[in-house]
Amino acid sequence: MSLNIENLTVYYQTLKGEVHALEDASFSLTDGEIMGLAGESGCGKTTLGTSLILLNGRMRYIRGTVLLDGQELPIWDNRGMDEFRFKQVSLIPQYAMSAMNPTRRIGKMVHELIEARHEDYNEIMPELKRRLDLVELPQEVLKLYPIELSGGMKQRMVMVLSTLLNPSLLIADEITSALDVSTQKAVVEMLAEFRDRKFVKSMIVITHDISILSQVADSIMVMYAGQLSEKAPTETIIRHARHPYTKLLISSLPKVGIKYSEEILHGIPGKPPLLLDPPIGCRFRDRCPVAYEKCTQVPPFLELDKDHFVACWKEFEEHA
Amino acid sequence: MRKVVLTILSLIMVASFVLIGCASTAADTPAAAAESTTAEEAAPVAEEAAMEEAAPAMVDYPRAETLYTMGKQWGPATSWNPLQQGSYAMGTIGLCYETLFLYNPLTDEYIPWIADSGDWVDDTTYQLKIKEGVTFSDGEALTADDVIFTLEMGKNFQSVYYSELWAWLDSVEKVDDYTITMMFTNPLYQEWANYLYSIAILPQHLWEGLTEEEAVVGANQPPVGSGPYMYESADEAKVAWVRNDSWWGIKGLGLEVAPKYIVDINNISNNAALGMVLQGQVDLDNNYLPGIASVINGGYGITTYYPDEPYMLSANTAWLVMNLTKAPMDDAAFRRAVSFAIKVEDIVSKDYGNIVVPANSTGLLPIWDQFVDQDVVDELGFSYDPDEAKAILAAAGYKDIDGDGFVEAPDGSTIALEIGCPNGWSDWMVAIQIISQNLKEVGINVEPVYPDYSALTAGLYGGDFDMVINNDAQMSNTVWSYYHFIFYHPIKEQMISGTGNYGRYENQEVFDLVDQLDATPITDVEGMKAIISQIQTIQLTDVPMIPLWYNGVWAQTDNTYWTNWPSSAEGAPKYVPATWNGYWNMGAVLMLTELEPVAAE
Amino acid sequence: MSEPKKKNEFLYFAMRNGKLKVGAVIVFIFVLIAIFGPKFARYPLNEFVAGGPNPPSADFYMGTTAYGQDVYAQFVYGLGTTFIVGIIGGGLATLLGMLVGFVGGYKGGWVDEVLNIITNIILVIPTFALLLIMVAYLKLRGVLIESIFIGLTSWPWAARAIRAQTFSLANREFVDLAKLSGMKTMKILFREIAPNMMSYLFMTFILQFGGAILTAATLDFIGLGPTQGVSLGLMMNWATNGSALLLGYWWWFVPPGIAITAVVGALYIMNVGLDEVFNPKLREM
Amino acid sequence: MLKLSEITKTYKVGTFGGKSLYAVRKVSFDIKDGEVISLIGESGSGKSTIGRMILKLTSITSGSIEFNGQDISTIKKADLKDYYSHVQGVFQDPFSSCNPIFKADRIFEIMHEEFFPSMPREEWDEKLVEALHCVGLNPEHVQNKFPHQLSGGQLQRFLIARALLLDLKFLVADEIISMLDASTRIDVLNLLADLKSHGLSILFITHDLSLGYYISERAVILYKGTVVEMGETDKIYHTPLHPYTQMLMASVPHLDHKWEQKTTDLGGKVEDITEGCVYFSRCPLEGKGEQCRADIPPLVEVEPGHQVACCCFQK
Repeated sequence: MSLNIENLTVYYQTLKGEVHALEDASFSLTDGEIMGLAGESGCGKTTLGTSLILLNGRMRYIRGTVLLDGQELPIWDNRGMDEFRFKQVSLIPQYAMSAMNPTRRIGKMVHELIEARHEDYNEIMPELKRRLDLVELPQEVLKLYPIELSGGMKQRMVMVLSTLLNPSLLIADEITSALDVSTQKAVVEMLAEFRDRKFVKSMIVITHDISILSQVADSIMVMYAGQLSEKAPTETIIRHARHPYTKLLISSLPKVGIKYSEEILHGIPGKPPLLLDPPIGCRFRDRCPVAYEKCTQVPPFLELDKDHFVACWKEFEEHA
Repeated sequence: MRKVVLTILSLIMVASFVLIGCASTAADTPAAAAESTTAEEAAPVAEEAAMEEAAPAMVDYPRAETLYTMGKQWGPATSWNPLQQGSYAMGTIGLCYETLFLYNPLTDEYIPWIADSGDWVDDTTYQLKIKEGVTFSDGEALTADDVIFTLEMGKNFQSVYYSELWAWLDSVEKVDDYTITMMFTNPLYQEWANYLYSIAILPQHLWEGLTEEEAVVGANQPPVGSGPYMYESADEAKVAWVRNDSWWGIKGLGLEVAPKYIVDINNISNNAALGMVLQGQVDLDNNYLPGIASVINGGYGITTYYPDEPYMLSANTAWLVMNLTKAPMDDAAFRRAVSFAIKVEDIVSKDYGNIVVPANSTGLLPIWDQFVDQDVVDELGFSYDPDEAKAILAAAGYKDIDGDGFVEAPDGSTIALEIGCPNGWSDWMVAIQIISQNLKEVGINVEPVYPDYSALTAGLYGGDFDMVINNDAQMSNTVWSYYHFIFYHPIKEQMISGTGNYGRYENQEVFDLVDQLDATPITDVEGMKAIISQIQTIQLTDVPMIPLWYNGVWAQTDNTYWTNWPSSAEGAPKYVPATWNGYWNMGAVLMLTELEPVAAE
Repeated sequence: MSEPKKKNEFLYFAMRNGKLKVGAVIVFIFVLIAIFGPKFARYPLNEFVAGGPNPPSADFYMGTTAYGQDVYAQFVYGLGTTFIVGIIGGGLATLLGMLVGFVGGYKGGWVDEVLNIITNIILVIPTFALLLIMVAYLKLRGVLIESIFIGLTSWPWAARAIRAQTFSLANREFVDLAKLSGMKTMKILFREIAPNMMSYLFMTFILQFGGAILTAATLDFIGLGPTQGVSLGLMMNWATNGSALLLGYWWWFVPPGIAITAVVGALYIMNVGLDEVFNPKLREM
Repeated sequence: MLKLSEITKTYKVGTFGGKSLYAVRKVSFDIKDGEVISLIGESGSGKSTIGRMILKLTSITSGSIEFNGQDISTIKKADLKDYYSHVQGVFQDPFSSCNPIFKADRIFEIMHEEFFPSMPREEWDEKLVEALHCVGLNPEHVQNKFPHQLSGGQLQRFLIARALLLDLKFLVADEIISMLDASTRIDVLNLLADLKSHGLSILFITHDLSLGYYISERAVILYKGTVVEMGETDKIYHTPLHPYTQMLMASVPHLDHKWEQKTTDLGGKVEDITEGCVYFSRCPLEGKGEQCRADIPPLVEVEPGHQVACCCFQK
């Protein structure tokens, strides 16, 4: 097991109180696994992703353990995490492209980044050049300013950078959402290639776009309102989802080949609950077509079939 | 959001105390905080917290052997050239270069220094004997040649400040290596006596061959003189001198100067100086320190020349200079009315806290008391009397026509005058506020203005001003220098600093009297008095300038490391404790021979 | 739904906003002191009524300066000056900034370019250098001149902010929608853009007001302020020249220091409060 | 109903406006009554500009747009309101479409004031409730709220309801789905389709091909301001002819099957094309030649209802 997470709970501090953004998440990732993490905005997927590398000022670690390659990540300890970041676990944040300092040449930025991690820039240089070649970025890119790069180029640069030290785990947060379809595809394919070349052992790809995940992910985990709903191999999620939310979500996705005139898709009625004071039990309860009394208790995240985890009382019942 | 508010609040608090604590130079307005409404822009003010009180480093000199002084240098020293009278570094003349005589104004004594003696052989011949064994710090002997070389530099170079001497000095002749004879065409005894203790003797072997520009404008760094101290170092913050242990005076005069080092620290502000004095970082401070009276009795170990009011010796007279080329200041009656209207007592007590004393009607410093003709003063002198002032105004035709509470000139024109002093000179700023208030009380409309120093002096020298406070004339050996200041002539389009008569008073009769005084031997006290009496009659009748108060020889002495400072106490040295230019050779250098180090454990 | 009626809405939220209330009350108190304080002054302004420094007493409410001037009189008159500088300086800056920013932001094109260049020029002119030159030429400098000077030099910030705001508003989709509703240009300006700007202008004014006060205090403090009259900054300038801090005459510099801090601080707090009142999104924070 | 003829939009760029940049170049197509046309393109392809030109929010540099036979550039200010009572737009960001300092309902107030000033309050309220129901909103849940108190989906329907208050014939829907969450976006899409079946014509501007496919009869593919291919949706999607369209289609992430070929075209720096085929530099076709570099290929009909602008189909 590359990554093993138990009961990870992270809240957000706001003036009005604590937002229960991530509640008792337990799951694991095998070596070489690309896991897609999907869900609507505000479901906690970004919280989950970033908490594995850096708790920002408003995030508060509540409980849970994170084991990466058998070693516990002290995610509550900002200092302690320093030795893991970038080397063991790396993140491509949302809007990474625009996060580059526009006044620094890319090469200089890379240099500083490497030094900050106490690595030798010159030692790493040949590998850096090899990887630039791999993603078809000219080496001159190091002499350019971020502003001179197109969106796709920047995204590739960020990817090379974040995986340069061969981290065990890479978290990619919404890295395709601002890109055009063609660039999107290239970037996603690159993710798979990085995994294949063992630049990274495993990956968590966060996105709201399940169809992108279907192309690249080995498994997909669906979250709803801070809780894990379902995790299974990609094919299983798309064709044989068991959680009612996953089913509804998948069925609401328009795809080429489906026309309104031929088949009307439906959305999920209702709104996600506010996580400031989340409902007890299954948080999807209010919108769930099959909810019943039992759902006022929090369903555990159980492995119903091999590698297929679901958190739904109804499913447990039927399975039993 | 709450955090932001707190941050802003604390920033503003800091900013405000920075404002209180020091002269911030924050230019940034907090601006219209563009998109963010959090106003982080308040921060720049706080960042400007460049505390000017930061004390200069004082680690290089052994404290017990070093005399720290302060009060002369306003800005880094740039010149060690004794020919640059106004701007040479602290101690250049006195510590490094020496004069033929010293003059102690407290005892009215000429003390032979390089000179052994000097006598008028006849009315036009002065014979000077100089000491044998006088040497420059490079070991070369100082002989008659050096003295002649120095004096003749005034003949050769027009821009040397004593070149005027040669208008009435005919020649200087060497009798032997230690004897010189001066032949005068028209001896001005008073002025000559002044030159005797103010011209520094230069080493011919080093100055010979310099062009006029090199000699007069050059920085002369490092200087080589005959004095008890040698150049040590200088930087942005200080000037340092080191004792010359082979000074000729040890044998020649039997004197030894006590401090091994003298370090003069640049002034930052009077306010900062006070802080340093309170912390004991300065042994002799010659700054005007507001509120010093409360410090002297505050247990800081700080003493002054007098233990009580006025604490300080008087150094010069602060005058109200009026522009006589402008109406109504061209009217002597108006000027006399002004002289009666000003309540100098208020300035002395409220502004200065009694560390200065009111001037007498003649403006002559206390050291010249014997020259005040009391009969003339009794008849023509003035004192605060607003009714008298109003009466004089009324008699001269000044009336309030338009009923605004201020008088109009006899011709009906309104009077609206300004009284100025340099901005930031807080004691004078308060003084002119008081004067303005006094004058308004008698119906004269005068507003205080505080232009920047250079603007004010430009106006003063160019004759573009109404009323200004000025104290350019310092104490000296001769009362003539004071009348020379008041009645300076000939009047020029553009006056320069120190000449005097900025109000452009014209009266040939008194000009002649002043010249006559100049030509009176200094020993002829009665003859001097007779002339001075006539001058004073004219002075008090015409009131070209109004004497206000005597500015002190601001001298705060700290007894922590050095004692036996000059003071009025019995048995204490009687010298003027000032480091200002011109004061070392008025006896202050002798103060150094009297100082006693506080034994270090 | 107990939502208040639309007209009173801002007032409703304003009344409920603690920051705004606290800020306004502080400013109001100082305004009252500035207006009515002089009536209670026992001694004329700047006259040398006492023999020297006196701590606060029944006779001198706030003590006297080292020169024996009544600190209370200086304080209440100085406070008035401070508000005048704030209103004139801040008002002028806001007005100029508004004019330049609004025209530049809405018109765009070369008009904007030219205005932008002017703004940037004013922005980079070193205020202090300019002031030093002015000091050499103007012997008499009053509060009015100082206020105008501050107004004339500090508007670029406002102009930039207002320009950006106007520009972003003019390109907002709700403006498009208003156009699609057939609203006329002027109506869009006044009904759609202006209401969004009003709060902004108001806040800009508040900030410029505070900024002008602070600038004036700074200028006064370092001796570049008015040569006539009295202001809180001048008081502190005099206090510093008189070594009040070292000699322990705290009553001389503490009141003006606190007043400036409190007024400017209160204005900023008000600004934050106003932001919340005008911006519904922030009301719930 | 709406006919675009060779419309072009250029912008002056450079320090002194010496250069012109084409945002839209000679775009022609028409939209019939009750038809939904998808305008598909990547960001910067000029699709929003076309929508804005139809809405008269952006001026047309050259070419013309006719609405029911009338050139809309000739509409006088006084008649503009009449035009807008038939042609309306809904935009990408529903929050930005509401004036933030007012309640969301104000957009209806404006409509009342501008288009139905004489209608009595009661009658108007009825009309409004009807429109809200029509877009699937419960008036009680959405009235008297500030925009941020509503969800994106609610607000977007709100804005559609605003348009429905009028005698609407044509709607420009500019990326109205992209900011909505997966679980609600389909409902808004369904709403549009439903309106279409009541006779409304819609220009559906999107970058998401699956959305375009779901709702429209015809699709227009735009690349760098130029129409590269257009025609019936099925044909465009299943037998794309233009290399750009082919590449797009190959890049669509399908839920049910994986991408077949690896992408080689990563897109380089953006360059300015003033002559020749806009796709020339990225075109992978063997047959591309000097002609493609020199001439702008016109749209040619290769089969009924399917036009493409590519040299390879010029015969």
